[in-house]
Amino acid sequence: MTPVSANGAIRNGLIAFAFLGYLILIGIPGRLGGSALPVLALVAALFFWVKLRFDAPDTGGAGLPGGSAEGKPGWQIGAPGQSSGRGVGALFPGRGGTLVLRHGLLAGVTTGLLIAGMSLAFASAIGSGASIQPVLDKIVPVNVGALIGVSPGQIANDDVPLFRYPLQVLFFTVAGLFAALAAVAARARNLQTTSMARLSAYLDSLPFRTTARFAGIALPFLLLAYIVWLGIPGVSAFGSNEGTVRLLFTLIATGSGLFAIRLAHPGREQKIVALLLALGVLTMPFILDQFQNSVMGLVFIFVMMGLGLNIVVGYAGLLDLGYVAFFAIGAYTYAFLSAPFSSPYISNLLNLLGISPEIPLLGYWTALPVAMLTAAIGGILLGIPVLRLRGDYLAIVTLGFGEIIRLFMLNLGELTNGPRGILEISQPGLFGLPPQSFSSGLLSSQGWIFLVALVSSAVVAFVAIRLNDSRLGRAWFAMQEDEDVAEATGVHLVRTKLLAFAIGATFAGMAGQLYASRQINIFPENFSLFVSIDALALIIVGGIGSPAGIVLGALALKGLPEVLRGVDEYRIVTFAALLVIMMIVRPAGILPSARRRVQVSPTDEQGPTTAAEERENDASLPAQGPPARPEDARSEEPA
Amino acid sequence: MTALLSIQAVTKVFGGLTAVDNVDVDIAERSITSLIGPNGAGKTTLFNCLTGLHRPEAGEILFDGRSLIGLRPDEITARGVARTYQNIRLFGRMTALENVLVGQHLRLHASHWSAILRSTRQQAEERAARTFALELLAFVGLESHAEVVSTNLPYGEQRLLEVARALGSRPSLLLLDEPAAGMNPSETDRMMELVHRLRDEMGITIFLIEHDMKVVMSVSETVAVLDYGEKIAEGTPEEVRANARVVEAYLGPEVVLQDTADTPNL
Amino acid sequence: MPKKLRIAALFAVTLLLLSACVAAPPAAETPSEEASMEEAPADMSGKVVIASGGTIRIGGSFALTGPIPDPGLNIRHGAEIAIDDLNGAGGLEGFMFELVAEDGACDGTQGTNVGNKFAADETIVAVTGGTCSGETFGLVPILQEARIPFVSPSATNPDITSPDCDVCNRVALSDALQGATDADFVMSDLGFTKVAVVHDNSDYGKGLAEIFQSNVTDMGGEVSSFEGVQVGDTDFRAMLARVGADGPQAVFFGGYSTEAGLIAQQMTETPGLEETAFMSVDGAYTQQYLEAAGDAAEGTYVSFVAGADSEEMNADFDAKYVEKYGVSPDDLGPFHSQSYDSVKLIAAAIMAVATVDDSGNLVIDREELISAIRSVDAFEGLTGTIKCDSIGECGAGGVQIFQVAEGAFDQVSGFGME
Amino acid sequence: MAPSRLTAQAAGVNGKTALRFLLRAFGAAILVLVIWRVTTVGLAEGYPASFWISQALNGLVLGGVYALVALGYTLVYGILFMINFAHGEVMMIGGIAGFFALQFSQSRGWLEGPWPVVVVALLLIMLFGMAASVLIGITLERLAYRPLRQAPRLVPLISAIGASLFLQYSVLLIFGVSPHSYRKPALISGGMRMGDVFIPYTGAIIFITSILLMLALYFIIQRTKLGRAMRAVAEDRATASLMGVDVNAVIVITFMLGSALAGAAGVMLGFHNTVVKFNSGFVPGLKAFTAAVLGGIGNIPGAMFGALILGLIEAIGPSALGIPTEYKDVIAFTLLVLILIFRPTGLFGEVLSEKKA
Repeated sequence: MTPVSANGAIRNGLIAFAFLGYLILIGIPGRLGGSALPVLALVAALFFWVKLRFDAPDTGGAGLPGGSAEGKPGWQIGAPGQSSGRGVGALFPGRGGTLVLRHGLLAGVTTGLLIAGMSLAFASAIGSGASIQPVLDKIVPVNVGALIGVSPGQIANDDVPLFRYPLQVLFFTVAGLFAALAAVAARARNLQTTSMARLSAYLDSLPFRTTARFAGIALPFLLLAYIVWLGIPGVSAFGSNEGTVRLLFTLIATGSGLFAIRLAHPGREQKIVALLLALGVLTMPFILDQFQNSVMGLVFIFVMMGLGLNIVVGYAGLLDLGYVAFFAIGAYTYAFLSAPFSSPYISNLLNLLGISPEIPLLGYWTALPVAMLTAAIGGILLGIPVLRLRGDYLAIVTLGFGEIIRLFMLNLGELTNGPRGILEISQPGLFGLPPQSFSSGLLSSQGWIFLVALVSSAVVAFVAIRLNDSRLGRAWFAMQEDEDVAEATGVHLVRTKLLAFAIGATFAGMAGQLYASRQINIFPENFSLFVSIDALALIIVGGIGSPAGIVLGALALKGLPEVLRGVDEYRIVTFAALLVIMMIVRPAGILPSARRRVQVSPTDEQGPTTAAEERENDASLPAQGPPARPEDARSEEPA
Repeated sequence: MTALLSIQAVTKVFGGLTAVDNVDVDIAERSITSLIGPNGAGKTTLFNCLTGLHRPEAGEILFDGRSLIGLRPDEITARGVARTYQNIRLFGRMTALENVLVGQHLRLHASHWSAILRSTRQQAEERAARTFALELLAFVGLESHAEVVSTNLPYGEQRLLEVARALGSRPSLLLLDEPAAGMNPSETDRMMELVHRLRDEMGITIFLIEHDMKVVMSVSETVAVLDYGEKIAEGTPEEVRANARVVEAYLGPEVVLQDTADTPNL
Repeated sequence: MPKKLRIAALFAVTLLLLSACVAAPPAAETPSEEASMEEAPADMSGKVVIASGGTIRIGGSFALTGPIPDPGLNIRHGAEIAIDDLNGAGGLEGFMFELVAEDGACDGTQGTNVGNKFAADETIVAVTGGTCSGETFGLVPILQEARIPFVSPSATNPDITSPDCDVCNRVALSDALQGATDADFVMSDLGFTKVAVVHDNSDYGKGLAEIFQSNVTDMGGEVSSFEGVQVGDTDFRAMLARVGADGPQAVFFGGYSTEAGLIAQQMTETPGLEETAFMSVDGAYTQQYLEAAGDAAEGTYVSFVAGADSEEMNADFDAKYVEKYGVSPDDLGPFHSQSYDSVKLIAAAIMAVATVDDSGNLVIDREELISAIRSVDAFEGLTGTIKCDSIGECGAGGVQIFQVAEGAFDQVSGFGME
Repeated sequence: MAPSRLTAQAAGVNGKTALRFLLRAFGAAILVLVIWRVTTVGLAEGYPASFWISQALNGLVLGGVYALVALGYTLVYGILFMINFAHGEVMMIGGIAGFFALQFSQSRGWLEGPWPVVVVALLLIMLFGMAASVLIGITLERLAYRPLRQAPRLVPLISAIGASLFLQYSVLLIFGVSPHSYRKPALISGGMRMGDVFIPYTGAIIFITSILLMLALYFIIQRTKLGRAMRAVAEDRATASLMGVDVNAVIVITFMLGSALAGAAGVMLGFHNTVVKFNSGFVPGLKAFTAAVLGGIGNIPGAMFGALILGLIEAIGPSALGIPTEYKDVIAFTLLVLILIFRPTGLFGEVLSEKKA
């Protein structure tokens, strides 16, 4: 059944309706107010258009994981390397144009009728005073009202002008037609598909490819310039949204910078671009305002987290879901050392040591080693009992560890002030200068935090990369590939694993300390399971094992939600949906590391990560090759 | 001359089943010894006992006169025992070169701090390691594939790479588990030649498990035969082949004939 | 693979839709934003200067997500209606008021973020909120540094206001008062001497529980057990069995509606607690509590901090609310009237200090505004006559004790009875 | 020298065994501490026997619910080796659907009728909840997991986490944040009292039903053709398909079974604790997963017993140790760590995990 067939069209109409229905249920129209109907129609149009482009009889797109491996890294944003061009080609045989138009019309009408029918049903129900659901009652009048284009009050009093319903049908019909026209036009312009991989191929074929490359390199600098310009008083974009818009551009600039570096020719050119970008980023704390700085600070705190977790999960292959524990340890350690609140335990301890408890006890930099050390110890303490665990057993135990730490923070009231948290944690100074001397004038307090975050994460990245290049990194990777062989090749498993945990924890501790001083107040809820999940998600979305990818992941997962703050209630749904899509279209992450790309090649069934864990869990069992291979049937195990 | 490795009355039991039953084998320095026996005879289990993957219930394993019993695999490797695997177990996502570098793990000593700071000493060590790795790859004939990801290597070359990785730890005793399994004749010849060169050029003692009689008879100076975990014979290939018990327990008449046909130059 | 692309496309579209929402928030339509920005070097002179045609922007931190979004939304609505009324009355010298709503999510982290956002925007004159105490704790240090005064409609933790925070104000009444009143009620009116105290480990609930506990012990009563639960728990049987083993005469719970209701209900299934009295706090003074507790609600006590509501003002407010949002205010939660009042209070203070300079700009001095809020006198709000004291406690009214009878709250003691 | 068992043991102190010894010592220390705590503090509180009995019953009910959800985890894990992180949400959806079904049947007055009518109505409500869960379950599999069969295992995990958040917050946006309160029909409200022990009817129903459902599942897996197919796929997907097993169908059916159980759990939990809301699946889901791992993930009896043990510990633990109930989760997770120290593959772990876990 080709999508241009009649029931194909109706099917698309139904799918569109289902999706719009979801949007209506979650209250989007109410949120949009007057513009609800046009926007929904636009959504429908986009949907139909996408269907007409990609929903071809044979979209033989290579298995997506494979697809992500090909193409030039510089262009691999978003959509996968789809070979759907063929499909589109096969879409319009002969008088295809009219067929497509008919398809669009039909689909549009279907959706329109359904939507109109639904709103009519709802409206009349509410009008007649029927209670739809105690719950739905709250949102329905506002939503349906917006959808029909009348005030909630009008619906309640059941005075809705009837012509509104045909109007809805009209809107969606137009949407369908418009989509069809667009598809035909695109076909006429013979532009195959919008997927980035295609685009890169297209650009490759052009003579001015180098110009495109330079454009790619120039982009972040242009954006930086724009950000600076936005900073000038009086300049503004989109009215009062200026702050958000500027933040968005800051995020994009930072992200596209990483691509620019990849686009540059290796060698001197690359060095220069990287240097300039580094300078550009270093100026940001000075030009951004309090809010943008605070967000960027958070982003780079999570970059540190990501880099640390990446050592445990990405390099050593130990799935850790309790990573937040070390973050919390770092944060609370610093809080104890620098906040007015002092728990009896600690003050007793101080009296014991004969230290006079003045506040802050230690400055940021003197406290840093303490926080790092405490976190590292925590890492080792967690590491020892889980040394023999693999895969998901490890995952759940670490998760439990994280929860235990949080519950202690919450319930050990005397030690941690319980749910009321620890307030007024002091900010980093420098060379004995008090923090205030930075939080004034050209560098706002949050800007200072951002600067510290930048530098610290740079250091962390440096250490992580160097270690990964050393024999320790090779040992980690070997361990991830095949524990027993690694050991038989001379890798000391216990030491190597504990090192991974300890180093990862140390980085998390640094991040936690900076987080505490950024937040000024910390509460146990700040250290819920979701922090671990965020950290894990950002390294996987970014591209596990690749530091650049981790930065991108942090920008996307911690930065974008702040941009979406205007639509807060939809933030998480969007985030979650994008997470799933991301995993489907680009399992290797935005900027995968070379090894990762090998891993996700469709050839290996469950992927090496499993291969290591698949083998025996019980150390007492004799070790043999992966069970997936038939040869092993012949292995000399007494079955 | 004294035995480099002496296995004394080693016994390994899984549940009720005795996989290795009171086996004694002595392996002389710079010798090539084969361990043969039908499937399930306990050959690989014996290897696993040697490399510390299993812990024998009883018996003693002396290497250079010191006991290996109870040592961790990495400690045993440090003593100078390296092995390959029956079903190839390379680090799949690593390049050939990286595999061999991991093989050298024990021979590298730069601290992690120096790795972070890229101290000259650590740099020098890494460079030396690379050159040695390339030499080893050249030795097994993979110099051209140094940067190839190991899963993408053809089967035979993966076996060669396993040998190179094992050599990375500079062993004095090398355990080869069916090195020629699944190889075509030309690859097999290449492997046999490699085994000889290992002994002659590197002076490494070889202890190998093999099913292919052609290989066994041509490379080994001593042959030990396991059957149901027991050693039923030991001696030169000729003696073993002559041994009636071996013949009926393991080879079977027609194999003998075929073998004599294949190997006239014995 | 068309499937994957289809999903991908669908959600790409969602995202697009959302960014559409971002690009056009209500705030965005305000005219001549530039003008106000150009001449608003507030951080230099400590003044907010609004060019003619500009708007007086009041920040709002509401718990729109997190544990209690419904009350949060309710509070936001209250503030928006207050803004409508102000502008309906012609604003101030022709300058209109504008609410800049942010999501404080009822936790300190978001509170900190929102605080930073307001501190960054020098056109923000004052802030109403935050909704929850934790969220407000996040706001305090930042607004204090940025010299932006705030009035919280619903943050009741005693530590919110303090002598050394001059920008901190609230129209809600401190928990200290409520906890004491409850303790007094349980001990004197009900005549119990042995009570069990349970809290939900939120800064709000635990705070109240501790205040109650200390008051009871001060009055010579015995607290047989002090147990905590988590917000979101639904099975309290194990905890209650333990509480019941000590045989208290009453169980006091500091926390929100749902947990309160469930505890009240599961008490009837717990040996030793079937007949024990149950008392909870204003967090439970909601329809939700009655629903969650079911029949077990009958006879239980709930305290609430109420104002001397003037009937006609409230009726008027409710009418506007229903017209604008199609919901009755009480369906979502308490505190909408406090929210309304906090905005009106801020506006009153602004009107007191704002001056129009010769170039037609509205000038508001931050320091003057901060002190003006404290000096607002006898301001008539929905919750009664509002007057701030020296540390920013502006709440009107007092604590009322209700007992549930025939599925409705029925006042048995406290403010407004005599 | 005479080779003997002695020499073998004599050289016994090496890294691995030393580590194992360390762990054992660590575990033993905690056990001793626990026993000491229990004897000196817990029992010293002098609770009556009836108290312990009713706590144990609470624990069993809790365990029954955990078990139903844990089975979903274990089934999916056994076949796909992936943690279906969204399984708790599948349960929650069942609860929500059950709530609306309940409201409907109340509006029809079915629950005031004679007891057979009520029983039928209740069964229908439960079936409705299960159906909703099954629907969500298979949709999940189709959209979020199937495209990732080939991917490395972290990828489906993240996708599952995304799905979990998506379901939670969609429900929040659609049905609001405030919990929906089940109204127990008279027939199952209240409970039976034996001396000082009180057993709520809903609790008894949960325990019995979950046992029955588990037996049914066990029968399906062990005795039917379908069960054989499932076990085959669990052992080796490729070979199974070579043997003519329709792997996709088996996987879908697995999700259906798991989701149905979760849905049942959701509805029954709704009746027992009388509220459901958008996130009321998350914590039970986490606990159920813990239980599955406790029993050895991928192993069905393991999941059942792991869940019951977890439930009991959560209910009895705090009182027995004489510490506040806030710490029940701490106790649960500590127990998990302890058990995994001694049995790295869980209580019943060998069966599947020896090969695959």
